[in-house]
Amino acid sequence: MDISDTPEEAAFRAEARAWLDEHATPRGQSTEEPDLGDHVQRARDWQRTLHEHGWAGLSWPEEFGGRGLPGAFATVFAEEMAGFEETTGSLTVSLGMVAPTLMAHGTPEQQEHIAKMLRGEELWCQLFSEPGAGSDLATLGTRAERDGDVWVVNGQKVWTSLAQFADYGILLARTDPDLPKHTGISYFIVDMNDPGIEIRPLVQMTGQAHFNETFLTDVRIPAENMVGGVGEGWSVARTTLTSERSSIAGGNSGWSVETLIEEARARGRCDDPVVRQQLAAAHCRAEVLKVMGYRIRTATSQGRFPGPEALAMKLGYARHWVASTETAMELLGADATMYDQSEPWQYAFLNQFAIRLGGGTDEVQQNIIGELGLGLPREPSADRGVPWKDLPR
Amino acid sequence: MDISDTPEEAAFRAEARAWLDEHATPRGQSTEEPDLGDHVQRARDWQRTLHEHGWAGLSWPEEFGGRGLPGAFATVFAEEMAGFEETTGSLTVSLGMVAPTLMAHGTPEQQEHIAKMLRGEELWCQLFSEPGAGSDLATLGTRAERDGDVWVVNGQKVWTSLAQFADYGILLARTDPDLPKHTGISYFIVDMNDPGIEIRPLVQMTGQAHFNETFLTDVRIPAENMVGGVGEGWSVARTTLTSERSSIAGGNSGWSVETLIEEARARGRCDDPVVRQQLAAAHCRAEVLKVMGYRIRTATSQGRFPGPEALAMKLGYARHWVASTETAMELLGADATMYDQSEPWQYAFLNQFAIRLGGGTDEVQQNIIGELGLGLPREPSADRGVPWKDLPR
Amino acid sequence: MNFDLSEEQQVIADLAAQLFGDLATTERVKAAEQGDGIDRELWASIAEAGLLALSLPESAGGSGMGLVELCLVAQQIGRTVAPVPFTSTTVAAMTLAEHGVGTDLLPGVADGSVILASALAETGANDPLAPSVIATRSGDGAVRLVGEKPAVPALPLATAVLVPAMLDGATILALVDLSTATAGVEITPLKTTSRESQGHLTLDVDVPASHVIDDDAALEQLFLRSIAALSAVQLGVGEGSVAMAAEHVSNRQQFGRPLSAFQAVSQRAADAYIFNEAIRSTVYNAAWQLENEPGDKARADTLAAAYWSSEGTEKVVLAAQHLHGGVGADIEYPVHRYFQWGMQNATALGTATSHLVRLGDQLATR
Amino acid sequence: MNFDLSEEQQVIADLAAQLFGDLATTERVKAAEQGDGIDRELWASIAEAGLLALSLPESAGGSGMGLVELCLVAQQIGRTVAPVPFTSTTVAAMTLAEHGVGTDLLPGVADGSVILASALAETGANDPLAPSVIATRSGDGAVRLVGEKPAVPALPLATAVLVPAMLDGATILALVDLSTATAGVEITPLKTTSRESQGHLTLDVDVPASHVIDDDAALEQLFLRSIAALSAVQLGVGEGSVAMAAEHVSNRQQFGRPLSAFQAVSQRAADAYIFNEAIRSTVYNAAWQLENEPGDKARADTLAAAYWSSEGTEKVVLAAQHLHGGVGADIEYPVHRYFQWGMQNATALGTATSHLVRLGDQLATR
Repeated sequence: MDISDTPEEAAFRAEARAWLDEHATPRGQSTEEPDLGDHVQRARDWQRTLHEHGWAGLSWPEEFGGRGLPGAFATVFAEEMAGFEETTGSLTVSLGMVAPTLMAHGTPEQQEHIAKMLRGEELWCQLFSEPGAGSDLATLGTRAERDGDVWVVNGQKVWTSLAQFADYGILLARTDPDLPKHTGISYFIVDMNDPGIEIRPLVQMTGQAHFNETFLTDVRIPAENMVGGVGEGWSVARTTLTSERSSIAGGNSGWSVETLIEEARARGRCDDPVVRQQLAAAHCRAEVLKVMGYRIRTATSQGRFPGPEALAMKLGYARHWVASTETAMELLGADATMYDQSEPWQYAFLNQFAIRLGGGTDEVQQNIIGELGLGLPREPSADRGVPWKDLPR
Repeated sequence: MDISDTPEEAAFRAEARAWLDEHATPRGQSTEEPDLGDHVQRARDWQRTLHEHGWAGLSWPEEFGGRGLPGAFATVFAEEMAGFEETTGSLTVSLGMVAPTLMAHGTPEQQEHIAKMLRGEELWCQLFSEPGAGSDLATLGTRAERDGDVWVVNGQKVWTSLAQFADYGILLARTDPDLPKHTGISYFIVDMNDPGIEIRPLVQMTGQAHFNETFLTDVRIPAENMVGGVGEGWSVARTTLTSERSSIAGGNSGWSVETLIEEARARGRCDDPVVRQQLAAAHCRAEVLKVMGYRIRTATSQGRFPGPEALAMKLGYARHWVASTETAMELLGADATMYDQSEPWQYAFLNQFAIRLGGGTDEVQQNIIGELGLGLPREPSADRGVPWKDLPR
Repeated sequence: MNFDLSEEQQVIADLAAQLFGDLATTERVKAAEQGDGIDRELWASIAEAGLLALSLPESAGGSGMGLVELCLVAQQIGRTVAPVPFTSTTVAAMTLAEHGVGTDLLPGVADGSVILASALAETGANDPLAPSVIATRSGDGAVRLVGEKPAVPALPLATAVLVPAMLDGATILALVDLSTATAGVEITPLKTTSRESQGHLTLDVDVPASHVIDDDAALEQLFLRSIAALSAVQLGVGEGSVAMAAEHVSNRQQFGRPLSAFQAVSQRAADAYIFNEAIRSTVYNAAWQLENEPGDKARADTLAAAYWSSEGTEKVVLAAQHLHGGVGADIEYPVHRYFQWGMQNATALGTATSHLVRLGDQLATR
Repeated sequence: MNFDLSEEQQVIADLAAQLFGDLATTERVKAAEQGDGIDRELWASIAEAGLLALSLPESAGGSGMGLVELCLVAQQIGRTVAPVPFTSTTVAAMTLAEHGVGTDLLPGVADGSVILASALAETGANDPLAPSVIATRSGDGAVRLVGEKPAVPALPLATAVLVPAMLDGATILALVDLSTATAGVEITPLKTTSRESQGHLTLDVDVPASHVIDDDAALEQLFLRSIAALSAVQLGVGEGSVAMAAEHVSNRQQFGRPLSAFQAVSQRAADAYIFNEAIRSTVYNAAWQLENEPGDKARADTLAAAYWSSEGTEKVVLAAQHLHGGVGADIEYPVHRYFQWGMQNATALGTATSHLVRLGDQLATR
């Protein structure tokens, strides 16, 4: 057990830091632009810069344009990045979910997208959830029917992050309604410029339209754009969803316990013992996430899959987010209720639902943890083996 | 809406207070005797004294030896009693559960017990739970078989409060295993001196043996000791269980927020803002219970059954108990871990499980509240309509 | 002792429920949000129904009722998230009537032509009982007010605002006229989370003796009544959000059964229900105590109500929003308003923590 | 960076797990509870296995390892609620070795013949860093100690006790010999919730210069190591109680299915699991930091571990006990020991709140 950097990690950290000092903006020195389109464009630009200077895809295999470094190096770079304003958050679906899925399950042609994501050229979205299929994603009803060399897709997706900016989407659709719900699903790559796709932005409490409804009408997808085989969509999707959970917990939140303490200090609240206690609690929560990160990083470096404890990360992150932004509201006093999309704490507070719901609700996470962490038997499932078309709805 | 006493209530309160000042011991002036037997005896003695002076069964009908006063008067007396050491807590099963059940469902002969309970002459226990039937009480398997004029009972009960001191018990036993679980149960009065009854005290963390295991071997119960008809035991038991929940929440806890504040003051902790915050939180919890009491008292006085909000009382009381005794542990500092059955806070802390489990677990209460308070559909039940003998076990 | 509403009170509660239920529709609430934060048509209807005059003395054309009745209306406002400055106006009016200051405004309160504000929130730790505005005597009982007040509800709509200030080491309330543009009074409209109309007030102005309530106890009374009324709004907010959540989880099917058939869902909803009942109990107890037996106990009871309506309603609206899952994320779906109102009110006149600290100070030192 | 145990550390963890798993049976734990709170046979086995010498320097016959290895053993003690004064003895021994005081005792620590205690708890708010025992110089570097110490673990069993005291405005640690009856040293055995051996210490005694650690930093170091080791015990306590609860709820049937198939049960168990992982992470991080990079960060990290192992383990053992329902109420069933240990350790060297307050002071003033 050794928590410090290896000499190689330390050298890499110094190199990363020096490059960031030269190319990135220290936190707190820029004011966040409320316009979502600008935010997305800046993420693409930053990703291109990272790529140009050899900082993109650090732990990705070289065959996909990565640098093939151990996972620890990617973590070191992320730790150093946390002190700067720039973020590739808008590319999370592309880099954190689609790329790993295509690496594992894609055809060589499909994998050609990966290099473009790495350069910030392609932005992807995820067309999984439907109005009737949220936590119970496998009941999804969007239909894909074979017509010669193409699949014709009809249906409605929802909570599609950044669909209005996306070049491509990953899509789950039902290719056989006669099979039980998990087995009749296939996984597609869809061109978001297809004329059959209509996007309706959904405005959230933050005032931004991060999410969208996506309507698919006779969208024609070439057969070679299926990822995995017919009916293998659910198992391909598991790769995507596992990646999603770790992406959310590893994300750049735009706030930290340090900024919370700074806020308290700036408002003269640091002498209040009750406030100090809340700041300390926030620190303790962040500490757990940091060390859990060490554990996951260690497992990955040693070529192991992280244990079930890693599942707690996303949940812990969501709870930390909720509790810490509540503390911020406490500190803001009468200012807590002022909001016009530019105040970072109010934005973070109002954005908590995106954190709690993305990648599966807290409750779904707890169920999985109970099963995998403690070996508890599953809840009885009412619909096992029932053909999808016969499910009650 | 008028929260103050009516003139009649105020006069009654003054009379009660004057009598108590003369006959009872103000709180904090006696040290609690750890011996459970002594405690039980003192409860019987105090009940006899209450009865002799006309303070017993205040709101009970006169036909059962009560004074037939509105429920509000019983509440007024309980409020005044709270300032004194004496308690009839050991008679809760007798007075709070058995008596109301016999009033509602008993034969005239069975109802003759009521007057004896009122005089503290009879102490009753409740033989409901079994090792295999806790939250799912209706699966109980203690058998009662008819043999001419008597029922012969065999089985095992558990968590029987004060069985070792009881004169009589109320017993649920299965009279027909071929019926579904709720419908094959009957309700009996059993003489605890029957030679077929063996009692094994269970020691709890408090060091006391409040609970017992009770083994019934060929216990012979005369047929006239059945309460309600054959197979009507579950509906009779509902009266008992409803009474149990309100008894627990209405109980005399041996501590209060005032004594908690006193403890903080005595230990010089009242200047600590963090401690003050915890004391205030305890006060706020107690305030809810007090006003909920007003609401229930109002409903009862107006001849209504209290609404589903009353179900929250027992749960709120249990949560208040847990949180406030935790605060006490905080205040006690290094003394928190010292325990030899005589320290009241440690006792109350260790006794929390009795509060949380008695009358149904917190979770069972929440389920009922969801159904009755919010009209949420019930969880699907796997065993509806299945004969008891065919249930998995 | 009788905790039930009287017949007269029940009539008011029913009237308010019907009026707001009928008129404060989602469409009209949305229109007010996009406008100046008030539904003037609804405001006129409330006035017409006599609800604005409920708690005014009969001498001022009111019905002579009190804080309990005011809370019955406030609760229905929360339940329908109705955009009207009811609590702001009526609580301030009670103070004016009681102290015989600005009584010429009261008929206007009753008929809806006058909106009143109280500038209770403070910058920093937001302690309304420690006002930062400084008053100095300017002769003949008149005072000069200098300072700022953040987040004053209804300020941009108001005819006059009650401003707490420090005068010679004690607190006063000064009634500042806003009906005509006055040099030294600056109002900046604010954008709020809940879209409630609020303004920032900057003062450097003289107030005549006739408009000064020079009574150190008046501020605390105004504060306690204001948090009681706000807590009643919170009760309605909690009720409305739980009703919506209960309906959603009873109807939405996942894994072959309604969401409510999962204990993780039903038990969270049950806890929200329990919080609402705690708030209901403490709010009406507080309103009754403040009205009928003012003093230390009423103060403590009101702080307890404020604690529950901050802490509890926050938990309730969070639960209701969470139980809606993705459905609630879209602001076309109305549940988010309960969340925004609940959270805003939970910090407006102090947070759950600050109410606890204040109450703790009282308990520990008595 | 590698958070995995080294091969050597893994051997120690496995050895400890096997040793305590085999020997700390419920029967023997019960026997120790009814005796003087120590299982001497187990203690001898630990010594024989070399676990008491792990963290002693090689010069004192030890293995020269550190706090991480000590915590690996402490965790297994918690997991089996084994009645042995391991953390008390080994943490004090590290301090003695480091400061070259009482080094004649160290061979006895290694072979199990010497038990050590540290008198960290204080009366009142229980702040171990503000000792109430007063030391005065009595010539030649010797000091006279006057005062009392409550709740000293292992005191009735100990050969010597480290006593923090105030000397001229700074803190010292004085090693008080208990091997022979000494006038001015009074030990009153205490009854504790967990049946751990503890004593109350009353002092009015001279301590020679050779037994005084006159270094103001020594107390905080002893405190931080003690709470790290205690947190490792708590980790084991949490693990043991959750394992027992998971087994119980997976097996016990109610309403026709195992309890664990109810979300109210499974989600509470899942939360307990999450707490344990939080504690595991922070405890081993703290132990490593204290050992390898002592300073402000290590201090904050250790307070965070102490917070989680108080707050978290308290919640874990409450959940485990609660999930056992009535079955756990009978002390013949072993789960209650986890509850009693978990609760006792959660307050022994400060509560979750006091750790937070201490950490908050550090964060707010740095």
